[in-house]
Amino acid sequence: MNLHEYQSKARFAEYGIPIPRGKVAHSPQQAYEIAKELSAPVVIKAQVLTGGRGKAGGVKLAATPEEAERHADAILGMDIRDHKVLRVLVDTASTIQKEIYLGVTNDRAARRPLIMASAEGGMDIEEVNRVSPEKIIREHIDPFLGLRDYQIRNLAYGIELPRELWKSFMKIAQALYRCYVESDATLAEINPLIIDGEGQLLAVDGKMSIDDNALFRHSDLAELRDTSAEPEAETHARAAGLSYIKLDGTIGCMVNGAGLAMTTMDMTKLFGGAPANFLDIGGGAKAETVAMALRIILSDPNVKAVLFNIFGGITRCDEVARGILAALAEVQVDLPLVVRLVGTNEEEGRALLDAANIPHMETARTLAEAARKAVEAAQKA
Amino acid sequence: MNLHEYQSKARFAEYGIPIPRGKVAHSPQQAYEIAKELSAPVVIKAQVLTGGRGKAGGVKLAATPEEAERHADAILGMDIRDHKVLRVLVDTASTIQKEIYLGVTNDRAARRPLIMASAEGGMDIEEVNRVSPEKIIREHIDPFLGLRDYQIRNLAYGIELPRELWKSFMKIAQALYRCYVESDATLAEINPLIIDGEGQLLAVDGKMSIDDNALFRHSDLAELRDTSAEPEAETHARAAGLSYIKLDGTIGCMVNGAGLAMTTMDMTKLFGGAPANFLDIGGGAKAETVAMALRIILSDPNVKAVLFNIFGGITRCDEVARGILAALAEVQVDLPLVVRLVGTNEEEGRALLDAANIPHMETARTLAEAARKAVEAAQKA
Amino acid sequence: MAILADSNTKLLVQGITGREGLFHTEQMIEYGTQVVGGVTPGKGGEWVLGKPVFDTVKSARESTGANATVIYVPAAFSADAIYEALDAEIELIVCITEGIPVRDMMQVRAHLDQGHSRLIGPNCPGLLTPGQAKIGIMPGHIAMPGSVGVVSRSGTLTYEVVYALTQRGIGQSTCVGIGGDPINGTSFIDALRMFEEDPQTEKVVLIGEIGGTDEEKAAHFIATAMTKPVVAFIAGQTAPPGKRMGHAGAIVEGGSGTAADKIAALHSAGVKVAEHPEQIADLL
Amino acid sequence: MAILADSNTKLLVQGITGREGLFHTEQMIEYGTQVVGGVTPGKGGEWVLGKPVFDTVKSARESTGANATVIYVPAAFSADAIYEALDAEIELIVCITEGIPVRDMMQVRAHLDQGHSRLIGPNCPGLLTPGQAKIGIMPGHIAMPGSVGVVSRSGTLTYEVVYALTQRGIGQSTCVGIGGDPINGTSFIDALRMFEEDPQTEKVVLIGEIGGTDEEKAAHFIATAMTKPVVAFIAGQTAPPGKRMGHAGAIVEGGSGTAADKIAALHSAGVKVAEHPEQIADLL
Repeated sequence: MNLHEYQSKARFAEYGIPIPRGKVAHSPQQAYEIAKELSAPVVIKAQVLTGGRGKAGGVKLAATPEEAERHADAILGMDIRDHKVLRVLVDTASTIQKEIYLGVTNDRAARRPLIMASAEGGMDIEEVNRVSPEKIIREHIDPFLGLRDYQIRNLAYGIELPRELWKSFMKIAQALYRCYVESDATLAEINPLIIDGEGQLLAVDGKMSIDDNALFRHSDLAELRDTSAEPEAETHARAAGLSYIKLDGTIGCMVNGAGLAMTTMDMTKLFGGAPANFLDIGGGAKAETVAMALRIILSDPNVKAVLFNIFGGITRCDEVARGILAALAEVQVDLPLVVRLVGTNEEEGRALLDAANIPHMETARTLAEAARKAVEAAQKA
Repeated sequence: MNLHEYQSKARFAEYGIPIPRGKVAHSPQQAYEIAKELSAPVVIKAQVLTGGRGKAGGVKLAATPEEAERHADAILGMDIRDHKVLRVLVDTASTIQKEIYLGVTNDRAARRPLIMASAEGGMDIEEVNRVSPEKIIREHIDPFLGLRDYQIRNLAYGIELPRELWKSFMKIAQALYRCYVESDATLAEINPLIIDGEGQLLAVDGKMSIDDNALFRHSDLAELRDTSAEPEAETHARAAGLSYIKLDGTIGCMVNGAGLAMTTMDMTKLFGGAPANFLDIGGGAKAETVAMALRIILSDPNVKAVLFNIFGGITRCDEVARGILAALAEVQVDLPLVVRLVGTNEEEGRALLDAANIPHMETARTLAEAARKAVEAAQKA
Repeated sequence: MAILADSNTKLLVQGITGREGLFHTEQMIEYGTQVVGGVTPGKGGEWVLGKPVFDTVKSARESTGANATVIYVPAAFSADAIYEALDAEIELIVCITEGIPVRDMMQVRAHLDQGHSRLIGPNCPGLLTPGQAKIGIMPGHIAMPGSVGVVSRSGTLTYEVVYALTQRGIGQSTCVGIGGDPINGTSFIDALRMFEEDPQTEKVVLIGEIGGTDEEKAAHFIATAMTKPVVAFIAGQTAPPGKRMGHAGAIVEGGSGTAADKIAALHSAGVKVAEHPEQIADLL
Repeated sequence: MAILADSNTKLLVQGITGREGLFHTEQMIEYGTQVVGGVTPGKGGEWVLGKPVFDTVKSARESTGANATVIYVPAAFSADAIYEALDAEIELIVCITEGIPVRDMMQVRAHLDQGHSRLIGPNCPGLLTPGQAKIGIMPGHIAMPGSVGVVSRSGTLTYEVVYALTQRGIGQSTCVGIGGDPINGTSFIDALRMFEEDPQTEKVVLIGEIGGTDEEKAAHFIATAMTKPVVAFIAGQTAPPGKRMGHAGAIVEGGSGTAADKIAALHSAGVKVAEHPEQIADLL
């Protein structure tokens, strides 16, 4: 789960990291009021859970409240990489002497947290890593020892931070790490951390990602989820305990198990189609779950055919078939359906489905056959 | 540094461990008031930093405020193993169904914390360990993982704690461990942790020792030190940064270095005397430090002779001799002094001392010689 | 022989009285796995499915001589369950639970690396040595004894592959699901090394997916240290970057962890990579 | 040969610009120790006593090729200094600092046990290989090269013994102070093992004191694994129980750690135990 800039920075501030004065506006009028209250030049920043807002015109400087209002009016409602701008952050503008990158993330390969700093702040760190990886100073953090002061000194030394800022850099880095740990974050970054006109460090932009698996112990963070930033169907699926990701294709996929679901998607591509979604309905195939999943798939207007790929393991295929039939009795489906059941009692399961004579439904034996049929059906539709 | 029962229990309570209602009284009248306020039978408990107060009559049950007052009057001013009782704790008396031991300590050999529980609560745990060590259930704690819930279950299982109390036992054990860690304690124990009349766990007695080396990060704990409980000279020595421990003998010892100081004590014994103190004056031998140390040694009326044993290492013996002479010019000493200087330039140092013609002062070459002379001088005095 | 577990494995079930634990214990017993007892704190002394329940892993181990454990406890308590098993020196720990926070797993893994136990999972289907022992949730009857080792990050995709092998008469030595989390106890390399050393195993099927670099490392290991042929399949070629595909670990991040990279690495290690799961049997 | 350090040892000084650090660095250089630089955060780029100062141990190691470090930083920062040296993979870390909280040392020790560096101390005088290298605060001129290894928990008591040996013409291979804290980096056994393996060392002097059971363990080691003769001395026979005798580790607690126990254990291991330090040379 990703947090917005304003949410991340508010959390950083709770840990004592200096951030610019600022507030969120939902309307140009609010932006005017905030700018007036701050009584200084401000920067209006689109709050969207995607990168590239600067290039898209989602960040603008305003010298007066009137200008702030005009810019907010332009930015609010913008569409940035498929994300609609519903809020802007109105922050006091800062004089920038230097931009630094400082971030903590999980290093999966090293199996521990990694803190990174770079004198090349303000750019996407992955881009810096691609172009000049030597400009990123890295310190792996022992999960038991935590971030040690000497590691922060290694960073400060590596990015040639002026001596007089080491002390405040240490405080900021320790605060960022504590924030990362105590939030069960997978990423907590300040980019840029600037040296401002007064020579002080200031976190002018921030980003946090939270481990979804840890939200059970962070009800405060769970509430920060911006469901307006994701497809509605994903919100519904999450509420129903289903794992659903909307894609651009035309073949709706309903699969039990994440690996099999990815494989099913890949197979539609292999046979010339494109998946409309990733959907893992989990263990077995209860009628209720299948029905809910069907509704979610059908809510996507691009879907032209639905491909079921279910492995009957401990739950036998005949039981699975009964579940699917029960679901189809509940949900009206006018699109072509291709059902492939594999595993224990697959013949019996397929026979049950064939016997039910559901309109537009075909069954298949192999995944290849199922994918081919679904692609064909979608192309015809 | 040891905490009193009332201090330990107050700290435990901050961590959520249930303790009896109670207050400290410095006078019988206060004890009366507290008992009245608690309006229940109370127990009057001498607050002294030593064991064995029960056998000494320092713990008494009182059914009425009047009785509480009488008991407090008897207990206050008592002398328990050389500790004068200056305060009593007036606690609500509890019905005791069962007494349990629960404690966390540093296991030096294992180099990690150790949590122990025993169904034989109320007794000295070292006595239980001597008589029936199998009745103590032990779990070593990984300093990085901390105390894990399963370890507490191992304890609960091992002491056959009734199932319905496991949950509150887990809370108490976790609280005790947190208290131990966050206080930099070397011991935090509840003895006994009782099952009371209502079947609830209650910490009726508690004890904590704090790592002196960690007091720099616990100013609140450092303030709890009860200097009234230790010889005045030790308090003065601590303030002066000297390591001093009063003993029962007649030979005052002034030594640089802890190991050498112990050896010097041992030598007086080997030659038939007894050390009056342990005193480590630290590196070198500055006049100021020697003078302060002399005053502390002389404050003990048992001292009949003073033995100096100084190793001149990086600080040369001649410099040390000058320091001692300067100190002797400041502090009036009527007792016999034996000075042994060893190490670099020892001849020069000894010559300086000999030339100074200090009354009652002898010098010695070897430690054996010095110890023998000091013992003889003390016996003559 | 096989790897990790066989008919001599004495298994404990942590969380045996829970819904999942109870259901799968029944399945494991039915399969013939030597389940010697279970652990549910507070329920020590009870019996379920004819097996004794203990309050602690330590007491269970002392009473039963168990050398393996399978964990079906909620995510919030799983790290503790793993530590308890480690502390009791259980040699094989299989954690089925999905949804353990990654911070917990970073600590578990750092601690694990100091000891001598093997952890499989978490967020995995467990393992199956056909005809001998089933530890976890794999459907037992889809497999048959044989000489192909199967290792996978997935659940049902593994079943699909195993079932297809069985349908074609190709038996398996052991099928291991190492789990779909970004940080787990056993890597592809660990499993490959065991298969390489196992006399029963002649060939290996590796089923990977997007996310991380475990497949790339496995490719290097295969090229440098394996003599037995490996056939691979990688799921998630059509997965968009930055999205978690069901498994916490199945995500392309910062351009790293793509199926294309993994397939390329495997190809250059001389591994045959199937275009779809049904090809695997042909490539073996 | 000797142990731990010799004329090839390249030493860093952590806390080189502090009062203690500076004073003892001068002494070490004067003794001939190969001091290659120092570390004081925030003072990188300066020079003291003709040696470069660095901001971090990592950069110091990279620039100087140091393989040893000696720590003179305040107790509150010592654990961090040790971790920094460990992380920079400095092979020998000597920590002089007294007063480090025992909780910090429990963590340091647990972490240390996972790596490959050796820690001497804390709360120790360091070590001295006569004529070659002096790391720490031991007075250098009281020692002379020879074949007796000295290991001790004490400071001045060690000097006293070493000086007495030198006066008698008995030289030393290496003198090591392992420190007076209850938890330290190197035990008696560790030092004895090194002396046993060192060709230059022919006999060993062990100077123990009350508290803990390190001497008892050493006695067992001597009886079972040492061929070279050991002479011991134990300080603190007259120390009262429950009181810390200057050193944080010198305390008889719960009846454990008495001088009598230690002497008995050493005796039964066949070790000659001196009644007083001046006897040691006679017993060698």
